[in-house]
Amino acid sequence: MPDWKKIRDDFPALHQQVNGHPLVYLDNAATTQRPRVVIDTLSRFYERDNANVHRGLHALSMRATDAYEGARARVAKFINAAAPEEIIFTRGTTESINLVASSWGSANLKPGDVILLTEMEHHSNLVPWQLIAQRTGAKLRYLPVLGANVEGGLDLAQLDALLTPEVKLFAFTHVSNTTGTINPAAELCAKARAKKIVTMIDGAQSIGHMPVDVRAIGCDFYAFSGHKMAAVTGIGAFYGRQALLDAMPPYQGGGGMISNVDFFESRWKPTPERFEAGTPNFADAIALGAACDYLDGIGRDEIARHDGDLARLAYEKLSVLPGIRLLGPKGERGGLVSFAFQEVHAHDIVTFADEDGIALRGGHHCNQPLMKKLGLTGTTRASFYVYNTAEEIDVLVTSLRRILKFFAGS
Amino acid sequence: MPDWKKIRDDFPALHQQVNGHPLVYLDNAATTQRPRVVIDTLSRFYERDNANVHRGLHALSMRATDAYEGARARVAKFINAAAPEEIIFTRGTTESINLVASSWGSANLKPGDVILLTEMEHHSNLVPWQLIAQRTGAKLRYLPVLGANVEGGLDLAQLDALLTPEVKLFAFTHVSNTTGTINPAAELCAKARAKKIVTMIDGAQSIGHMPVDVRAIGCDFYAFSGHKMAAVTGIGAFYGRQALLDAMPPYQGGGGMISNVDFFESRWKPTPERFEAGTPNFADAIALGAACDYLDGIGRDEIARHDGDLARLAYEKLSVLPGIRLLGPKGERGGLVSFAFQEVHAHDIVTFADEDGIALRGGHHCNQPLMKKLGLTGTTRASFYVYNTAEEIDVLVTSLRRILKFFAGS
Amino acid sequence: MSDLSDLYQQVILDHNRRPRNRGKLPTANRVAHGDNPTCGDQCNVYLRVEGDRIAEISFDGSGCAISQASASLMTTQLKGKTAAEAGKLYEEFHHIVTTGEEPAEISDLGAFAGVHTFPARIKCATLGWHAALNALKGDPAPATTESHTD
Amino acid sequence: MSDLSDLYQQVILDHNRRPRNRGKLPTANRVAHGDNPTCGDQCNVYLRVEGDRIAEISFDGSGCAISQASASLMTTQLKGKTAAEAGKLYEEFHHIVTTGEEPAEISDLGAFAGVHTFPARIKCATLGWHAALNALKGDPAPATTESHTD
Ligand SMILES: Cc1ncc(COP(=O)(O)O)c(C=O)c1O
Ligand SMILES: Cc1ncc(COP(=O)(O)O)c(C=O)c1O
Repeated sequence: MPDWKKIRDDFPALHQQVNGHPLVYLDNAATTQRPRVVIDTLSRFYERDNANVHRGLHALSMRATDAYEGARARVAKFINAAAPEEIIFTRGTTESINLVASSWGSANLKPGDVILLTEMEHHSNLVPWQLIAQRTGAKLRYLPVLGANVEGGLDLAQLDALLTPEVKLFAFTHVSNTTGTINPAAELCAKARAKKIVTMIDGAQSIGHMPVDVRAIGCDFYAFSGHKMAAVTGIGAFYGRQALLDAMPPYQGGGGMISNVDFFESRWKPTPERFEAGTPNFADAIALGAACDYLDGIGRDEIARHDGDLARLAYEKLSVLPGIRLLGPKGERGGLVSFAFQEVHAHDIVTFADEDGIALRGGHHCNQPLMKKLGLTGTTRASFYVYNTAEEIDVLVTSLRRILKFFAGS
Repeated sequence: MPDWKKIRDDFPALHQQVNGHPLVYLDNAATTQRPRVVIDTLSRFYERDNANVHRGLHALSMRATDAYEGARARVAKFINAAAPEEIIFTRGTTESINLVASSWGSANLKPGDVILLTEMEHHSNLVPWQLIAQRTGAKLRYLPVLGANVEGGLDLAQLDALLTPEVKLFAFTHVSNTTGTINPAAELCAKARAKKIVTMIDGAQSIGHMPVDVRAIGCDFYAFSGHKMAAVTGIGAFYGRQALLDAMPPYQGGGGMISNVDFFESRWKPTPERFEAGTPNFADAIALGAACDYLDGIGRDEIARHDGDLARLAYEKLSVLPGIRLLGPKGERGGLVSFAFQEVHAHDIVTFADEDGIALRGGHHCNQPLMKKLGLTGTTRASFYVYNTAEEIDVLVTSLRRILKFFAGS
Repeated sequence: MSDLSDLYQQVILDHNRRPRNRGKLPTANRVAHGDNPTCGDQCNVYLRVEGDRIAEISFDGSGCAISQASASLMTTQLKGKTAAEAGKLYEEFHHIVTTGEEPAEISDLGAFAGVHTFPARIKCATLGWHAALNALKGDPAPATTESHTD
Repeated sequence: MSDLSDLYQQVILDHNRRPRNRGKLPTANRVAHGDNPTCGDQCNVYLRVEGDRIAEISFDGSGCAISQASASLMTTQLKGKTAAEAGKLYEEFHHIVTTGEEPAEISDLGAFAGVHTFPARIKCATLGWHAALNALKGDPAPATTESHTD
């Protein structure tokens, strides 16, 4: 068993007072905190090895290149990709999905083709597909979620019927950032693969919270963000199966991704360079590698259990509050709970909780269509990570009781 | 006069030995080093204020949002933009140019239109235009550079004739990363503006080295990278004139850039949010703000003089080496020199210089078409920044003499 | 809790719990929609303008207590006003929520003075007003609190 | 300077200064182009293959001393060899430049053992070989040192 108390000490930002109370940081689905070792990896890199990567033959540049390509290999191992070349560094999940939608989409989609999404997608796994659909004449189709007051999971019974021959790609989230639902990724990919449909998984909410093995899942693309897995902002990546990447045109053009440039045409390097135009964010990529080490040091099975346990505990303790509506499944779930009250708006809750030092997120969670479908204008979300405790859930429940009383009683 | 010796002490990475010699870092055009205050701003942010920006109503999120938007305002002031909303954060120069080429280009270019570039552009200000030209049917045209053995500057006499009615956009670099030429940006923009041609400036090599006032220059877009101006990797920005930005479609889709999302269509937020899909790289943006403070603390006039003086001194001292060919103008120039020998290839020079602790860059500098035009396969480049000294130039010259002797003599 | 009681004053809680003039206005001849994309708050304002005066006004939508109470209170204040008077009142209100200064004359608008210590909430307080002013101008574009002039 | 003298051995400097078999081969029946996009190094290899043997071979291009000397030395080694023998020789050479181990039999190829302490230069040393092997296979695509198998 990991020493969770000691783990908490690894995160400097947690040890502060907010509005006179110890900080209770429950906004991890938006971004996690970063452990000392990640912050220090970054500073140390800038203090010792900083130089531009590639095309550099001096000592610092070679050190930086080795560290950067080492981080790529580390990330590949983290998700069990077949080779480092299958990892493309990006700014995060959103850029990863835009890159795939634009590059794969422009080469593979034509009028009449269908992109299958689900009704629980984050705007980042929805708007990029709207944009490429407009550009190519392809159409969007949605796998529905089960309606209000049921679990809010995917209506899997409808999937077979929706995977028609026009469907060229199926994109879905591994874990919902709004309901906490964990989708059966391997099963969904198997169904799509059987029909030669390309699959793209939004791993923003899974990557830092559970073991992820892209080959066991059997997906073609898997996107994620560093800042949601104890690493830093500005860096993320996606996995792409080599054969697909090799056939994809570049996304951005510029230094580092070409093998030959003439005034009127250029030839591209192979992956991963083809998709990383310009100076890459090598320092933050190296910090991402350090975060992989850190999380594997704890053990991702352990993290999944820890975060899931806290979410289930929170679900249970919150469920007794008067008038609460809890989203997502009661049992197995990702490390977050999301809830709404008829009488008190999520933003008022967040403002009140902040007065008690509790960091929550309220609103549509970049999930407007799902909110509309569930008949909600927003929810309040508490999301957990390795450093959160059962006591913090009690603090949350006490604060919520006080808020409800304020709005009901006065 | 700034205390240059004290400034050198601000940069931790410089104070190390490489291959048994004190590091002489002359690869600043590739990336600069970062001062302690920038590195510390980043660590401190992660240790204290880290939370996702926007849509957040708790204390850390509000602090992070204020710091991020504060950085935007700081960058706006740094280049004298009219408003913070005219600053869009990106990964760097390359992404900035890709964003403008794709977004502005897709909305404004049609078959028969012409994009005017120059023959001295970095691949990052060339390939994005090739890509959008392919997509829209527009054509590329080039303002020539003066040929071999002359200064390698732009052939300005040809500009008027090339600015024909078909030209919709004129993109050029402010300072060449290969020859050190400083282009007369305001003059070029005035000529274009008189013909209602949109202008885009690649400021990668100017931003950290001289005062930049986008309104005095009169450009429509101005792109740059943080890592070349004493800030960190993964962050950069571009300036866009409000009226142009308002009329541009989004580039990437996702969280944070929409005002309303439905399953089949979305509405966009105004600038700058429209162009910043997903979680922005807020921490590195805040470090970029700190770099602006740091550079203005020294004074950009002073930096321009310092770097230019070193480059001119280097030009003079190198010019006596047997068989050397020096690129770019003899007098006024940006803070770099680039040179070639018939007998010794640039990569061999870089490898030998590294043995003496000197960091140089050799090759085509992402400038292949210019190399071909000048009849070169590559050059060796020494590029300077605030911490470099005249003594370091002597170390370079001594090392080069030794290298020439090794290859000639043995 | 002192700042919070300043923010959520009795007037606000009361308007939030029992909003005035809430619902569609069947006789409306002007409508405008406002949204705060940052929060997801929505607000429709319905006006019946007669001559240059607001004869009737109502609102609906969803959002936090601040935005709902502000829209509710606004409807009580704007009824019978001309466009010019409405604009002036908004300026006064904007001054209150951004500076925290109480209004010169005694007015329920003063209840929103506490908003100024919560800058993230200013957009909530002004959402309904933006929509109403747009409706008065006959501007068909949805009002958004992300406009540059806010 | 000891590492550098290991890298730039006499054999290499000599081939760099006086390259063997440099220039186009008018009688060539196989040609391949190689480039190292990271460095900008370029190399063309020209072959006249008779039966299954390399009857004649030459190269041209531009690049650092390592890449030019390696291509030059390669031409002297490949002349008269079959494709299978050439492949084996390349394997041996690749082993030398990546491990620094001297070849079993005495050979000028051993001069490139110093390359292994400069990993960034391995691609320079193998550029000409990649092109030659491609030419032998009759592969029309330009060889690039960025291939995944390197
Ligand atoms: C003139 C010029 N333009 C563009 C770039 C690209 O900048 P970045 O790699 O930071 O995107 C560079 C630097 O490599 C440059 O020197
Ligand atoms: C499910 C999901 N997908 C995508 C994203 C977007 O991630 P990012 O903002 O890091 O690009 C998020 C987080 O906001 C998310 O929760």
